Amino acid sequence: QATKLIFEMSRPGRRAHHLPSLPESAEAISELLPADVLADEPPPLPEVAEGDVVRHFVNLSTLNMSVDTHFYPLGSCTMKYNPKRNERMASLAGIGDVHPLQRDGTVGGVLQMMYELQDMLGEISGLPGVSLQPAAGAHGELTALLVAAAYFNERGESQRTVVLTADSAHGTNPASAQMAGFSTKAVKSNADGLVDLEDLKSKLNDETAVFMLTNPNTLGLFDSQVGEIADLVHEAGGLIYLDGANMNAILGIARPGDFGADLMHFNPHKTFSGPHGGGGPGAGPICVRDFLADYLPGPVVVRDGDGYRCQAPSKSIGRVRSFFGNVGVLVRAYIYIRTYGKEGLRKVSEDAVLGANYLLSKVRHILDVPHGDRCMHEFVASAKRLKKDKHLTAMDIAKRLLDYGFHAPTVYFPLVVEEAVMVEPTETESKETLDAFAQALFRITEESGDLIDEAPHSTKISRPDDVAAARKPILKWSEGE
Amino acid sequence: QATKLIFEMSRPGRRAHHLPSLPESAEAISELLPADVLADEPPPLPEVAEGDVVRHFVNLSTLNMSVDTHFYPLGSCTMKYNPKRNERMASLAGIGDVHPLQRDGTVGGVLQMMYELQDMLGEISGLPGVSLQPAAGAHGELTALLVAAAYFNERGESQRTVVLTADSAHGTNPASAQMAGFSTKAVKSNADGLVDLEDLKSKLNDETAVFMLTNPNTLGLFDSQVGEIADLVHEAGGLIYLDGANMNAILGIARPGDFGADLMHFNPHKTFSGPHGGGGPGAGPICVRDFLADYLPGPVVVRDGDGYRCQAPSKSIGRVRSFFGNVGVLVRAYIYIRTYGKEGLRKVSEDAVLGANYLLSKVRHILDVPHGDRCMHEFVASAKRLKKDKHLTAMDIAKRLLDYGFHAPTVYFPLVVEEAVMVEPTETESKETLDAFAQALFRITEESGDLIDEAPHSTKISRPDDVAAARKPILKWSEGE
Amino acid sequence: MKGYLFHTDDDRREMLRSIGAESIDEIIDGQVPQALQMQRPLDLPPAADEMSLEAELRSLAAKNCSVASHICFMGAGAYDHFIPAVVDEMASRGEYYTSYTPYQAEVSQGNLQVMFEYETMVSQISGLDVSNASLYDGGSAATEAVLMALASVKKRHKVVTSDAVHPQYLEILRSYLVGIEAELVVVESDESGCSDPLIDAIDDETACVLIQHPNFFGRLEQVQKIADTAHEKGALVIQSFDPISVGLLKRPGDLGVDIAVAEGQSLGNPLAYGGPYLGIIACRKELMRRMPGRIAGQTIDRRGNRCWVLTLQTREQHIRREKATSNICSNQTLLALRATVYLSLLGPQGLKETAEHCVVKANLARDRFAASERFELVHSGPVFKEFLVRDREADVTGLMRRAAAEGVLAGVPVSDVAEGACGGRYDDCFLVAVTEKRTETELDRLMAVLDAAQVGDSVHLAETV
Amino acid sequence: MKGYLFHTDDDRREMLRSIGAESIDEIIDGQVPQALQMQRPLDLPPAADEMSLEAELRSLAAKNCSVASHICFMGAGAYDHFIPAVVDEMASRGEYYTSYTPYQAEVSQGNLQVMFEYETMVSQISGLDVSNASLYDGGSAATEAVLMALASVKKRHKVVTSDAVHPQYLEILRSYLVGIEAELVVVESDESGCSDPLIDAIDDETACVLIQHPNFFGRLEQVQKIADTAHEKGALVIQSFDPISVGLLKRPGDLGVDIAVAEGQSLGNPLAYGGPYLGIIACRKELMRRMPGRIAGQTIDRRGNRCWVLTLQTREQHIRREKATSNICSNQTLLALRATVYLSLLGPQGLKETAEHCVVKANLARDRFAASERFELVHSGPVFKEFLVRDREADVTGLMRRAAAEGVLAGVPVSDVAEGACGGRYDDCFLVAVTEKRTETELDRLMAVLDAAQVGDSVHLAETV
Repeated sequence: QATKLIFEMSRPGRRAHHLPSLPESAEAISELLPADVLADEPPPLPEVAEGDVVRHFVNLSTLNMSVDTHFYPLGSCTMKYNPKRNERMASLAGIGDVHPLQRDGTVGGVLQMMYELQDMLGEISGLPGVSLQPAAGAHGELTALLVAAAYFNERGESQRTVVLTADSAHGTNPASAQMAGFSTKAVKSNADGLVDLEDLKSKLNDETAVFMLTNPNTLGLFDSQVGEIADLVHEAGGLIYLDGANMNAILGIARPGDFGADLMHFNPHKTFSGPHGGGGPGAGPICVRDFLADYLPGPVVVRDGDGYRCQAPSKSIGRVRSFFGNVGVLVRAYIYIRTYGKEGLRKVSEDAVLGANYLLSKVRHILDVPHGDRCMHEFVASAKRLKKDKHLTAMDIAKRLLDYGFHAPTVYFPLVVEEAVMVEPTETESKETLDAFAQALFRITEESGDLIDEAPHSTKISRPDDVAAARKPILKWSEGE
Repeated sequence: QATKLIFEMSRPGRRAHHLPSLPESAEAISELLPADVLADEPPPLPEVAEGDVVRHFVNLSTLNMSVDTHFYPLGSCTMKYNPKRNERMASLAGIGDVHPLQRDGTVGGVLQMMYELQDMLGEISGLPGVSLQPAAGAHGELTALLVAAAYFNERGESQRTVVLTADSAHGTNPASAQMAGFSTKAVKSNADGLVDLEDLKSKLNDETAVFMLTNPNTLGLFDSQVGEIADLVHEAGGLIYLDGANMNAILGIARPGDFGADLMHFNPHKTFSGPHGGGGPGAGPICVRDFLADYLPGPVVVRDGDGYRCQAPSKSIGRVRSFFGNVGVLVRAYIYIRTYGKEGLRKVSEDAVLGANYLLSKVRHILDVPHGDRCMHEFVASAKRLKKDKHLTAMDIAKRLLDYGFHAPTVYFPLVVEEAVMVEPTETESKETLDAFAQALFRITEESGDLIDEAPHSTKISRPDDVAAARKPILKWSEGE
Repeated sequence: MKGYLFHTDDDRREMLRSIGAESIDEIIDGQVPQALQMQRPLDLPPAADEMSLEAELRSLAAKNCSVASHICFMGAGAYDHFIPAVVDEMASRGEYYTSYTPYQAEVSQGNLQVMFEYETMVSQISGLDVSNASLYDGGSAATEAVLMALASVKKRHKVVTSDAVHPQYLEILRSYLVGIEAELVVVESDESGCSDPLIDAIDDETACVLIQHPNFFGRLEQVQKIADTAHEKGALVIQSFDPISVGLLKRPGDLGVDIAVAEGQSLGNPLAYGGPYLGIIACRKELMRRMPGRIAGQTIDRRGNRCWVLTLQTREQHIRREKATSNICSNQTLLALRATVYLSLLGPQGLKETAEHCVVKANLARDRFAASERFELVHSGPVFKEFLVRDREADVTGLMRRAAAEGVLAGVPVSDVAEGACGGRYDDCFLVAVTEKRTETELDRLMAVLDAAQVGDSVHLAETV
Repeated sequence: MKGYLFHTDDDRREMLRSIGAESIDEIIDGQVPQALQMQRPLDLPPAADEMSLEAELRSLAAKNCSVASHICFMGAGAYDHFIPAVVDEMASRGEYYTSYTPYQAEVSQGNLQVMFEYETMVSQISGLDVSNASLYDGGSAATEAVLMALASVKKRHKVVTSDAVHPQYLEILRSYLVGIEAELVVVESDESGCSDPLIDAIDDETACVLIQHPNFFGRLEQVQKIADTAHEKGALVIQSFDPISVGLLKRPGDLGVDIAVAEGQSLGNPLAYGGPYLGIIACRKELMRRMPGRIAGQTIDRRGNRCWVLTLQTREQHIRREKATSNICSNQTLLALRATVYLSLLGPQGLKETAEHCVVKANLARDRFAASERFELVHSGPVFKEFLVRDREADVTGLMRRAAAEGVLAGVPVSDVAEGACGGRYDDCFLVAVTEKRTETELDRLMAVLDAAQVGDSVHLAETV
C-alpha cells in the first residue's frame, strides 16, 4: 500500500479539505475576473479523503531511516540528535507565525534572538561581522564570495578572479565560486591528506581572490598548517574562506577567525542540531572579519536604544534571498547554543572527537584508514584493499549496513580516497551503539556472495537502477503509466 | 534494538533532563524535611540520554498497528479515522492547559464547550439529562446504574436489586452491575441473535431494576423488538439502559430516548473519533431521562446569565472521579460533532452501515454469517465450518490477516457465536480497502499448513505464549532477568 | 459533506449494487422499524469547516486563563509541572494514539512494551511489587484500592480514613461504597494537619486504612506508624502518594504500605481542566490477582523471543463478567506512555531534583506568607510542595478572582475542592502549590498581587481576562 | 552538563583506553596546534535547562505580534493562508524531519516518493513538464530561473523584467548577476499596475523575460501576449506565479511560459518571519538538464519493483563541481512535503475554492477602501488576492503602527518591502492581502481601525503590544 502513489488513490469527487461558504455579499468570480485569465478547470490534483492522506504519508515516513530511528553516521553531514524542545519552541505562537514584513516594533522578540545569535556566531567563529540571510551552506559560500568580490572591487583589485579550492573540498566550493563569477583552481592534497603547500604556493598570485578551505577537512583532519596557509594567502593579497561544514569538531577549541579565516559559513542544521528535513531546509549564516562586514547582505539586526531593528550594511552586496533568512532554522540554532552555553559547546566537540576516535580505534582493525590513526570528528576509511581481495566495495558495505539497522556512512567522498567510507558518529551516540556498528562492519567484511551482492535484503527495495533512471527520466507520475 | 527495555539501556550517570540551580536563598533539604521521611536515594529509574529516549519510543511505536497506518476493523471498537484537527485544537493554550479547579470566570470558554456538548449529546440520544463525568464506557455504565439505584431508593423500591443483561452483552455490563451493588441475570438471545422475549418476560418482576441492552447489539443487528422490550421492562417497573458502544450505527437515524432507553452512555472515543490511545483514555458521558437528571454525578455545567458555571444536581449520587471529567477527550468529541453538524452525523452512520453491508456482501461468500445477510455498522461471521473442515480457526484467520497488512477483527466475541469474527469497517475506509480486505480473507481460506499455523510471519513476534505468561507472571523488569 | 467520509456517490452506487439494495434507506428500513426512526434532522449546529472551527475554538480558548497565560499556584491534586517537549512528541505519534488495546500482541508490541516499562517504573517509584497498566485517575484509583482491600480482607467492612485525604477522593469513595457492604469512617485530622488521630479508629473490624502522604494539606503523615498499627489489627494500608515526592521521600513500599495509588497527571500529563488523567496503582505481590484493570506481562513467542502480552485476564470483565475484580475495560495507555517517557527523561536524579525544587520553593513561598500581615499559615510542620494559608479577612474567593485578573492563579480555596470539605474548618483558607516551574520572581509577584488586593474588591473577570 | 551528550565519565575513560590516549586534550593537542587553540572559554550565556529556556522564549514570543494574536492583511510575497492540522502532524514525524538527502535510496523511499509526488504536483499546478525537488525560496528561485535561461539561450545576455515583479526578487537578481555577463532591464509598469510596457523592451538580445502574475500589486498580466512576443524574439519566458491562484487562473504552462517559479510558503508552510520557505521551479522538458537542484525520478529495483531515486545528478555540484548547473546542494524537502500534503488535502476543488475565497474577499475589502475617505485604490483593474492602497495623508507607517496596536496587521507599506521599490512611486501606498482566512467581520474591523487612526497618532508599540 505504501508504494502506491497518492495520485493512484484518487477518486473523482473524493475530498479532504472543506471551506466555508463564500460571503453572501460576494460577487460572482465571473464578475471579478476577466474570462480570458480563468482556467476551464482547476489543476488535476489528487482527490482523496483526509484519512487517505494521513495513512499515506505516515506509512511513507516509515520507509525512511532517520536520526530518530537509526544510527546515521553519514560523514560530513553531522547527523546529530535533533532536540524536540527546538521543534516546540520554534513553532510557538509569536515565533513560528510572524509575518516577514512586520516592522521592528511588532517583532522585537524575534529580532532580539537574531541579534543575540549574530553575536554568538561572531564569538564562536572569531569573526564579528555576521549575516543570517543565506539559506544553506552553499548559499553562504556564494554570498561570502560575492562579499569578497565586492571588497576587491572597491579596493580596485578586480583582477582577483581566481578562487582556489582544495581537491578534497565539497563540490559546492568550486560551484559557488563559478556562480560568483570567479574561475577556480584546485589545490592538491599531500600524502597526509592536508593542503600541499608547494602546490598552493605555485598557484598564489595577484589573481588570487580567495582560498576556500575546509578545516577540519573532509578527511576529518585538522590541517595544522592552517596558520602558514593563511599567511601565504594573505601575503598574496587573497582571503581565506572557511567551509564551516566541520565546525562540530572545534567549537570552543579553535576559532576560524583565530586561525586565519576571513570569511566562513556555518551549517546550523549540522553543527547546531537543526533537523535535516530529508534534505533541507538548512541555513548558511556567514561570519566575516570587521573590514568585510559592511559588504554583507542585508538586513542584519542592530541595536536601537532598548530595542532592535533591521538594517542593510552600508556597502551591502544586496539581498541573496527574500526576507530576513531561514529564521525557523536559526531559532533552533539559537536554542541549541543557549542550551549548551559557554560550558557546553566545547564539550560537544570534545565528545564528537572522542566518539570518532573511539570508532576509528575499532574500525582501523577492519578497514584501512589511509590518513592516520587519529582524527577529529570523523574519519575516512577505504575499502580499496577489500575490493581488490574480496570484491567488497564501499557501496557493498554501505548497502549491507542497512540490513544491520544502520544508515550507511558517506561513500566515494572525498574523491582523494579510493573506495572512501566516511564515518561521522557525532557526540549523540552511545558507546554501545558505536560498538554495535563496528561489530556489524566486521561481520560484513567476513561475508560474501549474494549476502553482499544483493544487499540490502531487509529493505522495501534493493539496489535501484540508477542508470535507467537517468537515461530515460521519469520525473512525474502520469495517468496510466 | 527496539526490543531492548529502556532499563537495559541505563548507564549510571547518564542524563536527559536537567533543572535550573536551586534558588540561592534556599535552605537545605535537610533543614526543611525531617530525616526519617527521606529516602536514602531516589528510585532506581533508568538513566538514559534524551536521544536514547526518543529513538527508543519512536522505534517502539512502529511495532504497533494503528488506524493511522492500517485498516483496523476491530468489531465493537469503532476504529475510525482520528482527525488531526482534534489533536491540534484540544491542545491549544487555554484548553489543554487549564487547571481543573479554576473557577467559572476564568474558564468560561471550556465551560461553554462542555455546556454545548451536554446539549448536543442530549439531542443525539434523545435523553436530555447529561453528565460528562464518567471516564470510560464502563465507568458510564456503573455511574448510570448508581443513578438508577438512587432513583429506586428514593422511590422506596430498594427491592429492585436485579440487573438483566443480554447474553451477547459486553462483559462490562454484568461487571458494572455487580459493582453498583446489583445482582445480575442474563437474558438469552433467540435464533435471530435478538433478545428472546419469552426469556426476558420470565425474568421480569418487581426485583427488576434495569435491563441493559446493546442496540444495535454486538452482532451488529438492530433489535426491532426494542419498543416492545421497553414496554415490558417499563411495565415491570424497571428501567432500560442502553450500552452506547454501537451508536456509530444510528446517529440521526434513531435515538435511544425515542426507542425506549432511560439511561445510556456514549463512547466518544468510538463514536466521536476520540483516539483510542493504545487502550485509553476514553470517556463515558451518560444521558438520562428528565426524571433521572437530578441524580447525575456532579458537576454539570449550567447557564448562569451570559456565562456558565459548574453545579452538582440536587440529588446527585456524588462524584465518580476527580474533577470535571475527561475534558481532553470530550473536546475532541465536541469538535467532531461540530464538524459534521446537523447535516453530517446521519451521513456518518449511513456510510458506516453501507460499508459494513458492502463488506458483508463480500464476506458472506467466504465465511458463514449466522445472523442474516444485512447488518448495521458491523457483522459477526463464524469460522466454525472452516474449523471443522480445515482446522482454520478464527484465531488463525486473525493472525494470518496481520501478514496481509490488516489488523484483525475482534475474535471469539460475542460469545453467542462460535469462532466469531466480528468485523467493523467504519465509515472512514475506502471501498478499495474493503475490497482488499475481502480478498485477503478469501486467500486465507484457501491457505493451509505452516502458512496458517505459524502465522503471522511478517511481524516482529509471532504467537506469544499466553499460558506461560499467566502461569508464572513476570510483570516488571528486574535487574539481571 | 464536511468531514472525513470516503465514499463518492459512484462508490455508494457500486456498493449498493454489490449489497443488492436500492438505497441505504432500504438497508436501514429493513432493520430499524420506521416508528423508531427519527422523523426530523438532528437539531445541531451546522457543519463547520476546519478553518472556521479552529478560529472559533481559538476565541473560546482565549476566554480561559491558563498556565501559559497565568502564573499558576493551583494544585489540590493537579499540578503545573513542566512537561518536556519529548513527551509531547512521542505521544503525538499516530502509532500510539490511534491504536487500541493490544488484543493482537504481534502488532501491539510497542504498546505492550510501553505498558511493561510503565508497570516497572510504577513499581520503582512505589516500592511495591506489582502495578497494572493504569486506571482512570488518582481519585478513582484510591477507591479501586479500597474495593481491592475489601475483597481481600474477608469479613471486614470498615474503611478508616481521614479528612486530610483529598476531599474529592472521599466523595468518590462514598459514591462507590453505596452498592457495597461497607462502613466508611472519616477521622478528623489534627491541628497540625496530620492524620494521627485515625490510629485510634483502627480496630478488628477494619479492612483497610486509606491515607494520603504528602496529604491534602501538603503535610507529611506518620505512614510507617499507621501501617504498623493497621497490620497489627489485620487491616491493609492504602497510601495515596505524590509520584514527584518520592524523588526525596521514602516510597509507599518502604513504609509498609500494601497498596499505593497516585494521580499520575504530574508525570508529564497536561492539566486539561481535569482529564484525562492517569490512575496509578501498585500492590504487594500477594494482592496481584485482586488488581483491577489491564496488566501486561512478559513471555516468549513461538520463535523463543522475549515479548509482551496482556496477562492475568481471568480477573477481567470480558472473561469473568459479573465475577470480575472490576468492570474496568479500557485503561489510560496514552497517559501511561507519557508518564513512562517523562520518568525516562528525568531518571533518578531528575526526579530528585524536581522534588527538591518543589520543597525548596514551596518553603520560600511559605516564608513569604508567614511574613505577610493578611495571611496565616494554618499548619506549622514540614510540607512537600503545597501548604494551607488562612486569609484573616476571610475573602478567599475575592482574593483569587483579583489575582487572576492580575495574571496569577494564586491557589485553590478549600471550599472549591468539595462542598463541606474538611467539615468547613478551612473555608477561609486556600492551598498554595509550588512546583519546580515557579521562580522567585513569580513568588514575589504572587505576594505583590495578593498584598495589593483589597477586601471586597469587585472584579468582573469576564471583562478582565 | 546540560544538553544531549551520552558519555558518562566511565564511558569516556573506556573509550580513551581503546583509543590509547590519556585524555581528550591529548587527542586534540596532537592535531590542533596549541597556538591555534582558544585560550579561554567561549564568551556565551550560561547553559540553560529546557524549562527555563522555554519560559524565556515564551516571553520573547509574547513580545511579537503574530497572525495568531493579530488579524493579518500582510502579504507581499508571504501570506497568512490556513494550514490544516494534518500538514503539521505529518511534517512533525521524526522519520521525515530527522532524515537527510536520500543518498541511500533503499532507506529513503519515503522522502523520495514524497519528492516524486511533489514534483508531479508542481507539474500539475504549473502546467509544465518538469519540476525539481525544490529550491530555497520564491525569490532565489526566480533568479535561478534567470540563470537557467541565460545558460540555455546562447550568446544573449539581456534580462527584461518589470517593477511589478516583487522588489526583493529584483534585488536578489541584481546581487547574483554581479558575477555574470548579463544586462538587467527593469521596465516601469504602467498606470494600471501592469507590465505591458516591457513588451517593447524585448529585443533580439533578450535571453529571457521575467514577469510575475498575479503581480506584486495583485494585478493580472498579459502573460500570453508577453510570451508570444518573447518567443518571436527567441527569448525564454519566466513567470513567478502564486500557487493558490491557479485554482482559478490559467497555469504558466497554459500561457506559453517556459519556466515557472513560485514561493511555496502559501502551500501549508508557516510564515516564520521569512523562512524557511519553499522555492518552486518547473520548466519545459527541453530545459530539464539545465535545472538546478535535486530531482527524484522513477526507476525499478533489483527485484523489479517500482521505486524512486535521485537522478540527473550529473547536473549537480558534487559530481560536476565548477561545471554544475548551480551550487545548490540541499533542498527544502520538509517544506516540499508540507506542500505535497497540503495539495493532497485541498485537491482540485479545495484549491479552486481557496482561490475563490481570496478573490471574493479581496474584492470585498477593496470595495471598502474605495468607499473610504482617506484611502484611494491605486489601480482599478481586477486583482487576485492583494491590492495597492494609497493613503492620501501619506502616513502609511503611522497607520500600520496604530493598527497593530489595535490588533490588526493592516498591510505592507511598499517602502518596507525594499528601499526605493518601484522608484519610490508608491511610498505613500500599502499592499493589502486578503486570504481565505479572513472573514467579513475582520474586514470591517480593518476598516474601523484604519478609519479611527489619526495622522500623527503617536503609538509606542513596545508599550502596547
